[in-house]
Amino acid sequence: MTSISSDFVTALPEIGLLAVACVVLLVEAYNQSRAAVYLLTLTGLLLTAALVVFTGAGVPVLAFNGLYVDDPMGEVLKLLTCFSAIAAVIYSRQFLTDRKMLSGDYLGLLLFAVLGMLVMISANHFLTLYLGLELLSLALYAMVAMERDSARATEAAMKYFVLGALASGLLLYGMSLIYGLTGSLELGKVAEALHFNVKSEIVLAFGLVFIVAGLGFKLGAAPFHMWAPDVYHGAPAAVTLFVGTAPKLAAFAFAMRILVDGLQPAHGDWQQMLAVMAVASLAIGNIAAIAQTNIKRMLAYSTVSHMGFLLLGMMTGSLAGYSAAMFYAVTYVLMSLGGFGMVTYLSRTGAEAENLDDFKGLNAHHPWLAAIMAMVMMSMAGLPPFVGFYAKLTVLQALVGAGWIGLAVVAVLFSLIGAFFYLRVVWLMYFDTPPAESPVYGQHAGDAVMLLSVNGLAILLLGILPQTLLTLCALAVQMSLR
Amino acid sequence: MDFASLVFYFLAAILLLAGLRVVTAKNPVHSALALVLTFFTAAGLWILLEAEFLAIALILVYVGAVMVLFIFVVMMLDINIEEMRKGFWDHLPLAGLVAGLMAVEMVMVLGGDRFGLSAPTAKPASYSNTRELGLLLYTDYVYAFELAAVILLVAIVAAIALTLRRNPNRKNIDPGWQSRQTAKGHIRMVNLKPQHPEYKEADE
Amino acid sequence: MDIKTLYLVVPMAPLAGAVVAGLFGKLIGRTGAHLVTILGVLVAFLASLLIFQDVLAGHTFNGAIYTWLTSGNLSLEIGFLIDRLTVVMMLVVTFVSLMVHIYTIGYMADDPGYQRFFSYIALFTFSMLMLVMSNNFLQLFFGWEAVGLVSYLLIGFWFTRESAIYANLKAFMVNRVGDFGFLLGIALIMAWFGSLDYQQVFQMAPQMAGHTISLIDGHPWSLLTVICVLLFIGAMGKSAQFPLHVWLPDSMEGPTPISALIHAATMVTAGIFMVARMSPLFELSDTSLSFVMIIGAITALFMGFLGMIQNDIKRVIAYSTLSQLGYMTVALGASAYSAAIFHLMTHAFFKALLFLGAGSVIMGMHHDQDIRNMGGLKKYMPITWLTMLIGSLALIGTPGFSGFYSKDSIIEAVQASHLWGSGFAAFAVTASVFVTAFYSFRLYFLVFHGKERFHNAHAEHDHGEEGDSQGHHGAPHESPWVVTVPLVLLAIPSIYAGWPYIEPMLYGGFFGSAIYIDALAHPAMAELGAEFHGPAAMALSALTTLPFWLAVAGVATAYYLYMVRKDLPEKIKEKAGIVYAILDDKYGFDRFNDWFFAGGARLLGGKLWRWGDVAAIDGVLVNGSARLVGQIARISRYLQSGYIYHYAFAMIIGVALLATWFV
Amino acid sequence: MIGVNHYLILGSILFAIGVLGIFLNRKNLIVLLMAIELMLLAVNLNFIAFSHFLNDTAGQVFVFFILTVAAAESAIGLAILVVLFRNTRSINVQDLDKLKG
Repeated sequence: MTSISSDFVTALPEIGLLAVACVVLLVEAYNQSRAAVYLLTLTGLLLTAALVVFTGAGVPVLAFNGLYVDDPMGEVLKLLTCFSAIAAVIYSRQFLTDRKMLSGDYLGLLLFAVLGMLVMISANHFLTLYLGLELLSLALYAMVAMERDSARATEAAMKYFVLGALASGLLLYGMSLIYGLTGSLELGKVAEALHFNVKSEIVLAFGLVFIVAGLGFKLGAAPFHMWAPDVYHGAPAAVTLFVGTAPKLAAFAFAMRILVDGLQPAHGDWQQMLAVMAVASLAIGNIAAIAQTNIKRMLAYSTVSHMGFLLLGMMTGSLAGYSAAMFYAVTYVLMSLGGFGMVTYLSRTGAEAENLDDFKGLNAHHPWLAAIMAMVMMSMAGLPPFVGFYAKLTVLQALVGAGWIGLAVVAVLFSLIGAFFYLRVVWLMYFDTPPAESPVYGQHAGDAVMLLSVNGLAILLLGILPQTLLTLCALAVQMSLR
Repeated sequence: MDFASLVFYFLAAILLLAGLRVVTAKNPVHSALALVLTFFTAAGLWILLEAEFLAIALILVYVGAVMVLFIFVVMMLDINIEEMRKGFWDHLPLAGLVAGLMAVEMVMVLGGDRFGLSAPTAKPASYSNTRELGLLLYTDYVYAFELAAVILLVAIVAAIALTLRRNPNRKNIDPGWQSRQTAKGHIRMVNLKPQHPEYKEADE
Repeated sequence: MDIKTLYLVVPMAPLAGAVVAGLFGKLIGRTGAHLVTILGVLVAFLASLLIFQDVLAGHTFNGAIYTWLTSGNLSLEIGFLIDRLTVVMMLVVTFVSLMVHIYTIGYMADDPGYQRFFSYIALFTFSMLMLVMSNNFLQLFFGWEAVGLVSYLLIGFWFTRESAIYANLKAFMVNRVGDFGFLLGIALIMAWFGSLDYQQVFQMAPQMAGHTISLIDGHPWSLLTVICVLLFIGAMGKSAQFPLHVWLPDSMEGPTPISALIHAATMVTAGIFMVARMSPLFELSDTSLSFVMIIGAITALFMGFLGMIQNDIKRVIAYSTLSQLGYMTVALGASAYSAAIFHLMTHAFFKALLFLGAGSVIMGMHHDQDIRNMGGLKKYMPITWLTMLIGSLALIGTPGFSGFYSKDSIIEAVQASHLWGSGFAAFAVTASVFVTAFYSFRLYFLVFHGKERFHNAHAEHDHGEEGDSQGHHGAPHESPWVVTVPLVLLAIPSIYAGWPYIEPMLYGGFFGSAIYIDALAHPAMAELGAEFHGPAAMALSALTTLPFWLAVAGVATAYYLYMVRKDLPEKIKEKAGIVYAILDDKYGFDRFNDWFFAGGARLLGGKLWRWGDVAAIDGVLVNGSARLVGQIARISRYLQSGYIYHYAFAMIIGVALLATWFV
Repeated sequence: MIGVNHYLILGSILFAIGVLGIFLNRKNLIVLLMAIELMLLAVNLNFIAFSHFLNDTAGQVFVFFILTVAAAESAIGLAILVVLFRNTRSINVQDLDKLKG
């Protein structure tokens, strides 16, 4: 083991982020300047991203007595997490300012949530996985409830909290059984112990069920998805934007760490569980979304179906499947940033542009925003030439490659059904007449529009030239597997 | 049956009864008190398992702090208990079925001796559970320890951000503001002249 | 210019027009929008002509233009396959599209969505060109979906009804069925051939001919048959073949130029083109050819019947289109691919002409589409009258007109075929000749001859729409030149496109290697070639064959019923009550869908829902498979009850199920 | 002699009681939070039992952190509860049904 000081160097991104978060809280306490905390938050996230690049090792490096691992997959995910958080903050600036929520409290919690994600991504131990998960979740519960006078937001927070606590309980129960079985909590050692000697297959499968359930909750996969529509709907749009994006990267990392790094020997068991969850998610997500009138809810169900796809990629247990799942996660975050970002950006004081009706005739007022939204929707539907199409294709390819043709057919069938509700949004924006009172307030937040444009064009560009990102994901996964 | 077994069954019985009471009591205050009892008996079981430090911590942290918080909230919120009683048992069949199913399944899987673990050898007399935990916490687990600290910080920040109301009519003073004040801007030198015309008007 | 660049110009010019008109529509105004898109399509048409000459000179091309990405041994690229089949399609698409663009200037003159509309039809042209020029399955699928999407947008162009969600969902779902089959077929090709490139797949196909796969244990099926049938299911969706035809008549809700461009000349023929393109695969599976032929025959005959009783001018032509698509499909089944493509080409001209003519009539009638309210329009709209007459004559196969050559070739090819089912197919296509002649001339007589009925009709009509009454009192009028010029330009090939081309296209080996026929197993075309002695001789000898006299009989019957004894149709309607009811009900397809899918949904929903809310079932009845999904969606909404304990319940049940299942 | 399975059975019954509490109690959110505490207690019991019988202190360390996190969790949960009560004047679980579908 290396000296403790080199451990601290390895964990510099987390340390830097923690320091910035504390400074944000202090500034809030003594200065209360909105601009200062806002800029400080963005700088802090950028700094963290820079530190991730700076400390990048290229090979997996363990630190803190095996609690922490720094590997290429983690670095890529951390980098994207930071960027996704930056985008979420910029999109929601106007929204938060209008509702007097842009404070050090909020941004501090946001930074702590990002810290939780980084911890999860770098975890190599049940303990750090759990602590990272809780750090993220606790901050998110509070952020959802941050609009204190909204009954809807607090209801959503309460549901999120109770169900989240239940899910943690399930996850911990599973961990305790695995611990009893292997005598270790460190993922690498767990895998080693399971590889050589499994004392009881039944207990292993039983523990796995609980772990997979906890995982399913975090990802929002059916039947553990039911919090998602309510929380996405009830939370203020800016929080939905945040909850719906970066944490999914962390959840993906979480799944990779626990299932692949730790429980790879039990692959046969969890593969089937993931398959069941994936099919259920695809079915419920795609079908329930059709009946929605609220776009946040609709996107929540769409998230459920996307997570089904991600799980399909993971369950193959092949390198191709893992990198396809990672590509899917990254793509999903990019598209969700666009979708929720648009909802947030279009919301005005006192009302949110959250109903599908609010998007009617958007093209007439804001053709460019409508075009971006159309690109996001078509990409989510999986239409070429957008990146969403390629994400689905790689997953299907990995599935077929692993011989799961039946599942691939099911996935295609459901995403064909699902295409309808995405296209409905496009249709509303272009063909419906806008309501008399336009819900869109056309704020002059140039930074957000610019970033939204970049976001939308990235969806198109990555769809035309997906090779780079795909190779990046494949390499990152390949270099990180042990 | 040796003494340790006797203690185990005694504590286990109380634990389960108290646990049932937690979820079935009509009055939430009773539930909270039953939960305190549950924690006490659990602490007793942990001592049987030679986890003395955690047993003490459970009582100090949980009974001492968390449960007080629970009871505080229960009493602070003005809740109509009569209303709460209605229809309580309606859901028992389904709930009991599911919980029973879970319990049966778990007992069936975990009941058999599938772990191949036997009772460990006794620790030497000089062994200190607290010392060992402390040593681990500050060396091998220092990263996790710091994370736990951050989580507590988040809890504080969140709790304050959610519940603290800055009442505009409050009378208390902001010490930060107070200590930043200087004479400049607060003291105005006024040259009073006895025969100022405005003074007269004000008097009238 | 480099010929490769020219290839790229063909699809890109309309795309550029679409982008400019779509994004900068407000900036360049209405005139700018139509100028830029027409210019784009014109350039594409001219480039296609140049490429046509180049291909005739023997230069074909097959290769990648741009590699999208490679992953493993799979490489996805954008490539063109330019051969004679492609180039014919390119010419047809760009020419019809050009005509429709010009026509649209007049037809959409008052529409607020003018620029948008031009942008879409140019975008459609681009997608269709990408489809026909593709050299691999992926790009084919891309074009396939893209034309579907644009057509979906265009059908919805005027859609403002309340029930729009479910109505659209229905059309969408029918096409999903087809696309699902198509995608499965492509997936099977990918899995077994390991490539999506046409050339590689075609080369490997003979080796695969013996392969079997067992979908159900113990019942091995020929791999190629499964693939071909699946691909053809895709074609059934897109080309509206029985029983996936239900969406096409509904799509007549869209503006008429769209009906002409998409639902007559181009998109619906994509399925025909695809099968012709896949001829090396289909040739290896007699079963799938029989399947194709029978589906086509059913469509050709029974959809024609439906055309006989429609009163909406566009719907008559829509059912006629279905029937003619059936003809093409039958030809494919009989291995007469060249005849199918030939009919596709001539049909594109005269059917586009008929649709545009119908549009002209509709404009002249101030947007009244009911043929019972017309009559005697010959006097008011001479150019439309003449061109519609030409179109109708071509459609019914008058010797000498373009339609005659293509249609008669198909009939003869089917008669020469020996596949299982060819007897029925031969009967169906022959009988259809009479039906076609009857409904075409019923339409013609009712619209252009006889009493002028529009005065009375409008008098009643005006009560409803007083705001528009001024226009209604005016007599019908001829359309402006932007409308009539395309009519005339389309009328020319409707007459002329058969005579000079039949010999090279069908018997002269024009298509060369683009179409593959196993001459030993399917000698129909070869037999025809032996009997063929030039177009003039064919026209003359036709006078002695059954189809010609059936056509004459059809026209005569129509004349008798609608010009001489106008009371008879009503009487027949009364006498043949059941037959008429069945036809009026469109064979009960929509009702069957309603009954089967919605009924099934109701049954399922009722079971699922009893512990929920019984009252809501009342809403379940009605509307077809679209409702089914919508209904399940609503049930699933119901499960999301809002109560934490239900959510926790779902989670615990999930855990319990997983545990019981896997432990 | 009491073996590890005795403790595991005890833990699983306690866990099931927690689950029962979540279903049974449809009126009071606070009791819901208490039921979750019971589940966590069951988990802790498992960990400590395993730690004891495996003769490995790591399990106890884990419990230490679970206790810490659970305390923080309760604080946030109660804070949300208080905010909710201010908004709706109710902590009835059945009243939390504005968000659904």
